[in-house]
Amino acid sequence: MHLAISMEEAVDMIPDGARVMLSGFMGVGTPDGLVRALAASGKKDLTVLVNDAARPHTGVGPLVTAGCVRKFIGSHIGVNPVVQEKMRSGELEVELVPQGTFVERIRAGGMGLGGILTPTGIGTLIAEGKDVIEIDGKQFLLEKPLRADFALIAARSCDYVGNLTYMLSATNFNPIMALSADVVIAEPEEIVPVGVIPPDAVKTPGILVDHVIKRTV
Amino acid sequence: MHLAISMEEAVDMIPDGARVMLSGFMGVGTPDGLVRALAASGKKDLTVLVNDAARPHTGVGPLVTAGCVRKFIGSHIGVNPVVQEKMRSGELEVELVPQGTFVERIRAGGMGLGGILTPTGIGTLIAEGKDVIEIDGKQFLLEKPLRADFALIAARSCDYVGNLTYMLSATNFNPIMALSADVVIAEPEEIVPVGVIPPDAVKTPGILVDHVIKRTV
Amino acid sequence: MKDLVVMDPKEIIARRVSLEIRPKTLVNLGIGIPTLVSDHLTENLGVFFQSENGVVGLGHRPAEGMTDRHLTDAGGTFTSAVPGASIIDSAFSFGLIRGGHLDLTVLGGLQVDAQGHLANWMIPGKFVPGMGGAMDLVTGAKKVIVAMLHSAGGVSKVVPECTLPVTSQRRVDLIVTELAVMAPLDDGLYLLETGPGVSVDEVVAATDADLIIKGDVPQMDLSRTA
Amino acid sequence: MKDLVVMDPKEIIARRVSLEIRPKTLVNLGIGIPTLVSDHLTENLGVFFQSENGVVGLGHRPAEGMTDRHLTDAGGTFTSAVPGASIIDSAFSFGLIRGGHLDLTVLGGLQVDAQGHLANWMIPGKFVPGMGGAMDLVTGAKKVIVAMLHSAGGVSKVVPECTLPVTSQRRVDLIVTELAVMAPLDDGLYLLETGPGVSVDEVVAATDADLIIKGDVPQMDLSRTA
Repeated sequence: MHLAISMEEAVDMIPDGARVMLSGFMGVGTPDGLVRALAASGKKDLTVLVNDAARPHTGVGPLVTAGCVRKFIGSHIGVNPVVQEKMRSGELEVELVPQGTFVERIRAGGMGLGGILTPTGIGTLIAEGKDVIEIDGKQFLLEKPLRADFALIAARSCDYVGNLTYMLSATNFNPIMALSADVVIAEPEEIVPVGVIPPDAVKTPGILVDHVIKRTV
Repeated sequence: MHLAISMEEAVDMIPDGARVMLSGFMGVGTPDGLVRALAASGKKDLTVLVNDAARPHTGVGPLVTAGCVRKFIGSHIGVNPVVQEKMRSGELEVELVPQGTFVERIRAGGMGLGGILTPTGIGTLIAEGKDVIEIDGKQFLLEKPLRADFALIAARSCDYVGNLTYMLSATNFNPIMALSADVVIAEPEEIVPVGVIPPDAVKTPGILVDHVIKRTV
Repeated sequence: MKDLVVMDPKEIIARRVSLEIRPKTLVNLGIGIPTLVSDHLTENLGVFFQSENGVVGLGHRPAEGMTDRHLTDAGGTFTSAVPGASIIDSAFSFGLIRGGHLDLTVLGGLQVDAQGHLANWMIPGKFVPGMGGAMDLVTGAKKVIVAMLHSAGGVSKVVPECTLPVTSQRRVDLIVTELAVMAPLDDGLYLLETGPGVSVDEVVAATDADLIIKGDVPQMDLSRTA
Repeated sequence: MKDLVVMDPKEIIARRVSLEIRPKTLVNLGIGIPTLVSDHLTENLGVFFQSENGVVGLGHRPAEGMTDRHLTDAGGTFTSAVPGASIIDSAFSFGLIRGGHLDLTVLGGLQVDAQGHLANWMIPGKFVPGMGGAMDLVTGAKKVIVAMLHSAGGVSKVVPECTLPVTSQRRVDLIVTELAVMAPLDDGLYLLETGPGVSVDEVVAATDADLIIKGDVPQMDLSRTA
């Protein structure tokens, strides 16, 4: 863990073309400050890994709307017409992954597993070009791990060791994505002194977190 | 979740020859009451899945000492001379599994995955007879899921919905084993009213727990 | 429970599906018609509703002024948590789904065919919402019910064979529309019940797939409770 | 820091290993000699010690009367937690280990060979303790140090090729005994340092494996701090 950094310092770390994981589910549990700052910075050609495209002004939406995203990897884009439009025009590449496969592949990427073996997707378009492995008479799809250069994490509380807690359904992909990127940047709602978060309440150990965004108020 | 049951009712559910997961790490986080009751009941031919053999009087020890166990599946038996002796005499079959592989196979068994792909064990005795799968130039061992008939879980707190919390290093295998057995029986240190455990503090949702052991005092 | 007299087709479907919910089970309700199902449930069944985003124990929609942006359902809508609710992360949530811990999932559909295949995640060349959690839900849940209107734009959504990309190779267990309750079995699609006031002939006329009809087919009994 | 004058062989090893610990890293210390390493650490390096059973941020052994049966290390011994410690389950703990999040592991050994293979989990026909977490640790940690006595019963534990079953195909990074610091590289086992007051000839005589010796080999400098 390093010291808390400003939003600008965080944005400066992320180059054009970076592969960025973004937590959240329909924009809930997404680090909105980082998304807004990235969108405002005019980054180009990002690949974003995020569960859903949310709406044009929530979740990853602002990044896509601002034209920062070249490729979207996730499970659902049904309620973001901007994403639908950019996909049709060819401006945005979309790779759809079943949600359970998506999160488990990210976990595998962070936990040193060679891939996952899932029944999900067998016999569908998703299985095309992928290995099917039979284990004890049942078929499983071999899906490869997913990792990113950066994971942008929305936390409820954070201490100066980098320990994170999440709140209710804003948890979702955050603890998993915090495992699987070269650089993990957390945007907490509050930073508390070390020792305030009980060990059993920590959802992401600080040793996984590289940077924490300073609160401006 | 059903109503809380007595230790005797729990023991009566488990037949001779059953396959039983038992949590704990060197006896810490093991449901000691259930182990003692099972040992006293004179069960025969159990297969136990437990990280380590602990010592003769801790963890799974009393069950082995009492002669209830036919087969031990776990990662470490180095400090239990009774287990060493019964293994040499042929009374106890021992299957050793690397600890990280052990817990991940159990998780796979509970989470519907066909197996795990791990680098651990490649090039060692553990790999014998197992498939090696090459993914992007790296080799991984295909290890199959582990499940059991019963998982015996040691919890800190439990409510009448079956939600469980654990405390510090007594957590270890408990939340994972609670995923992967046909019948999950929890032995909590306390049972609290529903609603007392905050949703974010629950480590095992009650929907995974079949029975809870009544406290006698 | 809602009043039957004013029930529109979607409410008929939701009410009929609600009768399939067993006590003390874990249930996932998809977006759209499936979401309506919980409103038709008799109280105190001890059912826990899960949403993909990690809530086990979804409650009713909270009153205005009692919402919190950290507590939402799989549609991103404000929700509440019942006493005894718990929160799990997305990997755990889909572990429950994939691992056979989910007793029932109710999903909407674009098409279902006579083999019980569901298609509900894309219309090639037209609209690609994505599968979200649907592929995992249909593959992993112990029981899968498709809850959808019988047709769209006058075209039957119950077809001989899906022309849209399927969601899973797994056969769904029950299909509930405002006109019929149907079950795909080894030898074809059985018509089990017709909608309130709907005749067997009307169902057959409205359905592209062949229906197997054995004996008298009852009408849905929406007055009973689960 | 302990006093060098009274250091026994195990303390020499522990002290030398402690110099390898970098600030702000995650470190796992095995049972036995490796456990001694943390006592030799300079304060405030911001290092977090992990134990396989799920403690991130192990502290010193608590005083009598301040122990709790819910807080133990990988040997099952009472421990304490530093401020900022966290608890993870066993799957998460080994995910950290396997996934490359662990900067350093220090393990004991029965044998290490010139190729850097470690054997530390069984002596066929004699004693089978099991591998515990060792196979995952050696395979997954960014850096692996073997900390062991140079010989057992007068027999060198540093051998040309392991005769005992190996723990991993991964080459360990450093071998520290009371007589030597050695590093296995592509072309063989390099002697980097000798123990305090130990000559190169003495190390060579005590070692079954061939050692590559380039230039002057320094003695361990145990007075410096990491």
